[in-house]
Amino acid sequence: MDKIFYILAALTLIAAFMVVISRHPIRSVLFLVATFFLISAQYILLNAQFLALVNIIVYAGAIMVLFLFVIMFLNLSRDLERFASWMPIAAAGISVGGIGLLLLASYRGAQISTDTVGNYDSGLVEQIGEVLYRDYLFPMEVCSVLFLVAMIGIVLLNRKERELPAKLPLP
Amino acid sequence: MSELTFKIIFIVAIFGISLFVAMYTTYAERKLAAFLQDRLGPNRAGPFGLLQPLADGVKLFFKEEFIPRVSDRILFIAGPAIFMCTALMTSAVIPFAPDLEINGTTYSMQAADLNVGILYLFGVVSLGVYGILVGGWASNNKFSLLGAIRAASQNISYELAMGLSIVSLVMVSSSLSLRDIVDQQSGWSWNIIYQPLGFLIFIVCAFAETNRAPFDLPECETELIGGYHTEFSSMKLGLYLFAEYIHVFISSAVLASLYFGGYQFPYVSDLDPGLVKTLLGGLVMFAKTGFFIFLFIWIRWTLPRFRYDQLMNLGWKVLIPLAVLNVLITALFILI
Amino acid sequence: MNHIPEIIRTIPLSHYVALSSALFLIGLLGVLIRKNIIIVFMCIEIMLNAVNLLMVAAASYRGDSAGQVMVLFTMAVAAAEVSVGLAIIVMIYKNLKTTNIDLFDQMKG
Amino acid sequence: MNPELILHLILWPPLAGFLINGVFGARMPKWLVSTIACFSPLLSFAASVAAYIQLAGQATTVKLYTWFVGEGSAIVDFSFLIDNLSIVMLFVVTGVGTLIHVYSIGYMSGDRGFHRFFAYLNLFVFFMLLLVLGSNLVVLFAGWEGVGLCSFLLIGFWYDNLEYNRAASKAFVMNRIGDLAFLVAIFLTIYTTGAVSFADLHDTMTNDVRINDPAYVAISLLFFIGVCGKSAQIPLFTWLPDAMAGPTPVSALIHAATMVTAGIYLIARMHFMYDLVPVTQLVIGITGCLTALVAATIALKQNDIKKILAYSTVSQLGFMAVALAAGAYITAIFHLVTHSFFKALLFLGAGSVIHGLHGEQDIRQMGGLRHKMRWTYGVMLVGTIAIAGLPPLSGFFSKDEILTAVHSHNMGFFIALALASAFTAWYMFRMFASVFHGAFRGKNETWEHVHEAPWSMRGPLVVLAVLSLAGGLLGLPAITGQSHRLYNFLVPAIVQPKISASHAFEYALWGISLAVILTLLVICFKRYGSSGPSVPSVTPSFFERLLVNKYFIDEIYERLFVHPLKIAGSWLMHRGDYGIIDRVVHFPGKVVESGAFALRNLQDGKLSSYLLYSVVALLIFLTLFLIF
Repeated sequence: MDKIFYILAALTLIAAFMVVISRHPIRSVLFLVATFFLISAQYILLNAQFLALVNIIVYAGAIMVLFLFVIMFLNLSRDLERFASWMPIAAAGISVGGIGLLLLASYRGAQISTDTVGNYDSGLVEQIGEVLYRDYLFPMEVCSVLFLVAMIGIVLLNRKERELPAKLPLP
Repeated sequence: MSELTFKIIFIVAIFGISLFVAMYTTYAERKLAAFLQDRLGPNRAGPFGLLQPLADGVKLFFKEEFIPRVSDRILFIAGPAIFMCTALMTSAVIPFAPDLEINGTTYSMQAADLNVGILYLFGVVSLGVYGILVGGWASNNKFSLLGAIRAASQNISYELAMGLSIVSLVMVSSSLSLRDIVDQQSGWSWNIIYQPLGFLIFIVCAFAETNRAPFDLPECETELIGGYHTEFSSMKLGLYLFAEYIHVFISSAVLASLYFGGYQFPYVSDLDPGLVKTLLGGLVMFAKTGFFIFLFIWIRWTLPRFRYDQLMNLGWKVLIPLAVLNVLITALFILI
Repeated sequence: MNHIPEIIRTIPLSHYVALSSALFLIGLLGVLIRKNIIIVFMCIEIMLNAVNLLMVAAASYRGDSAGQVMVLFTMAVAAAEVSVGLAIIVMIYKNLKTTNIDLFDQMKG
Repeated sequence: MNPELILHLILWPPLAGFLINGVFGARMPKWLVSTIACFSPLLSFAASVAAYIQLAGQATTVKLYTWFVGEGSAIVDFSFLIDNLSIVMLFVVTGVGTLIHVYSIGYMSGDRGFHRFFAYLNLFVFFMLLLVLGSNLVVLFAGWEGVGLCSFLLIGFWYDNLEYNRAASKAFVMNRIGDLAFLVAIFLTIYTTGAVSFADLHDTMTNDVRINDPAYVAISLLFFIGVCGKSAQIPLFTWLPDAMAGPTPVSALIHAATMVTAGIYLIARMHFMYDLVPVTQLVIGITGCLTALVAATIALKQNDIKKILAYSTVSQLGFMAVALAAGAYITAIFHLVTHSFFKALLFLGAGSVIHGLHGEQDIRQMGGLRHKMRWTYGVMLVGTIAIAGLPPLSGFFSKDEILTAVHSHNMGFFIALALASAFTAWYMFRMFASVFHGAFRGKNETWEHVHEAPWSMRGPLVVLAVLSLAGGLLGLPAITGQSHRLYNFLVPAIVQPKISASHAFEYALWGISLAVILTLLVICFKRYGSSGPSVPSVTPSFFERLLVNKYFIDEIYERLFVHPLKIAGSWLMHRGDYGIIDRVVHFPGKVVESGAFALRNLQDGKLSSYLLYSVVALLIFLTLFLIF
């Protein structure tokens, strides 16, 4: 049964990798949606059902639709993008490899405790709600303010500039 | 019969029922439309034209498979598939009947009793947009793209009001599990009594989410020819059309479960758990669902189509404020 | 549904760490080698999700809901960030008629 | 009233006036600006009267706070000394100051910088009060520098005239030379005595009497160089005539009545030290005599009404310096007071004339003004007689006292001063006759518009005329049988024997001077009364050329100091500054610049590059995090 995890993990990584290497933006988006689905599945495995569904609703249902929207709107599919030339790719490869090595090194050095606490309900909506509204009420309010600000910002960003009259009326 | 086997059988059954209901919804739609327009409707295939849906299906299967040359082939095929899948996935959390107890084992008449069932409903419904968007975009057709974008923005907009109306429902029932919500409404104590405004908002949103008239702008023939499925033919078109009817069925079922007590009915609720109760409950559930399907069809053939800006105005400027107001009122009542 | 997690518990947490690290690196790679800014943006989302995954795993193993609440906040902020970011991208596209990140060369101080 | 309150009332109103007028003046109506400007010194004057009533005869020190503790043990307080000497100076500063403020309302009424002018004037009064009241050398120096600043600001008041700006800079630079010496003197004082307040210095120096102690000689000489700068003694006097570029009230207040006498005040304040150093006294005496003579002779041939008065001021300051050299400190102060009366009167009168003639300053273009400017004529007559030294006006008594004191001290000085006072009478009568008598020599349309000054100007003139008339009553000589009031008043502050001479000498002096002055009066009126100053002859004699060109002192300075300095400066600029210092200074800059140019390529404005940089930075930080 624990094979599920490894299968899902492999699929997740493949999907994520496909996001990176797909030359077609729409395919990238769809692979990303798949990635999110797989990650949600991981959440369900971890008994974090609430977060799994929130992940789907927020990322797959809202954020990715926005991406899809923008890509379709800008009609970017016309020109299939060429990747960066070899220099940036080499730089990127080196830096990513470096960070990977570092992560590996720190992972070797880290003491990851293997003992688990038997609270299976920590991912349930009641538990999360309690913690959220008891300990993290203020950050949540701040989040709502953040959304308000983001909303206003977007409206302002995309507001059409009021056009000036071509000629000033003569007095 | 192990639980898993039962689950598999049950899921297959639900799929079958969904498809069957959807199939005959098309029949009902045409019959009712004919009735409302003082016609006869389909009456050739079988008695009263009852075999008409089958005939339609066969016709669609044998039509020419046409994929435009300039389209994105994979996505063009993926679009209707995604749409159909998401439509069918929705039924997983709907409790169709009371639990059945035979020989001490309990058989749940529900594919999955998620404790966050409503969220699941939401997630899957919001995914339905992908089917439309992908299909519409892959057609590489102006009208399809416009239809797809209309559908997507319509769905997203109305999801908000829908979510808010459900928030107040959840506040009343204090559970996200559909099973719990249905169980709470035994007898006559249906949620419609506590949430009349929420119900109204929900049903309007349900019409918009299913892209049904009067909100069927994404496929508005007069403006966009056929909307997102302009370029589709054969069974791919069939999937789109069919999925829409499945959406109607599921929406009706959800409406029945959330606001009209699902399988709960006076007398039925008081029965002891058992085969009788399960059967009666299922009957009640399907009766209520049938009523809502009828409502869907009735409204489609009665009301004229909205204009797109009217639709958006209704969604953002009327329904969302109303839903927020509803949440506030509910909170007030809960406090008192 | 509690029997699935119990089986999953046989998997050490370190495997989750490895998975999310790999996911993070893939996202990072995408950020660096892709030229379409929207894809870059999406790769950033992958990185965010990698972090989220690790956090959920840790929270789940520790039986502490606070970690999941944090993930909730991450998602909220990500949603706001994406909406603003996409709005900016659309504006840039309107002005420059491109989404090629190499052509965004007007950020000189 | 307690002394601290009195002090606050004296000191702060002018500063407040400066702040109000300086900050808000541009937006306030003129009547409000002038009211504030005139009332602030008036308030100080009233407070000075209160100080006179309450505190006369006792030296009161008011300490506000400890300013800083100097090297060693010299504690420098921000404290003030009100004794009889400062009270006399207070009266001069605030009294004459107030009158000149009132006068300025009329004189400056048409000027764009009206509020600026009054703000500067108030600031000047404040610094002057700081100077006069300071109980130690440091506070005094603060005031000293402040008045220098105000002098600079006011000389260059009409800043759109380049010539005026040059004059302002010249004054400032020359004062700097003196101020440097002053500062070194303060350091030396602190170094040798460890004290900085006058009371402590007095105690130290009178306890330990060392005549011609080298340290004291050095200090006193350095102080005297400072005095030379501020009080326009040879060799640092050339700035004062040029300072006439400022508005006339400024010349009256700063460059005649108050600021230039600060040096005299300083030496009077430090008299206990100068008593100990006869060498310095001799130097002061010689310098003073030379100054008095040189300036008086230059004034003989000047044609600019204000320049004549400026040289006259220099000359009179020389008189005071000689009096100081003779140990007659009170006499010097007496002359300072009377001089402030009549010289302010003369300047203001000259201002009235200039005002009436719309800016004409050349006495060759004047004449016969007594018909049109009766008031000015009257007050100028009083002033001229006072400075010329006819009894019983104030100038007569003070100058007579100086001569008496010098006579018993050093015969050479006496002769020089007698000569100088004869010259004084000559150039004053020459000026007076040329301006007011005879026929008008300017343009006809100017004559048409000649008018008497408004009352705001006439009022102060009349008050000053009365003071000039009666100022001598402060210090009547012994032969009149009256007591010397100023002497009696100042003796607690300045310890000094009474000046006395034989009656025969006194009468002889009076008689001779009266005879000489009257003779000069007659000659002058005959010579200049009708035709004004003569046109320079075609072949001027050597002396004439010398006098007209002010002994070529400016030119000599130009050759002797400025030119070599310029050459050395430009050499240093090219070789030293550009060649060495700039290279040294620019080297790190060049390194940074070239490094920045190299690094600049990193900031190419490309989003993709920035993303890469941030990842690299992450890499680096992670590495560091891992290592440490």
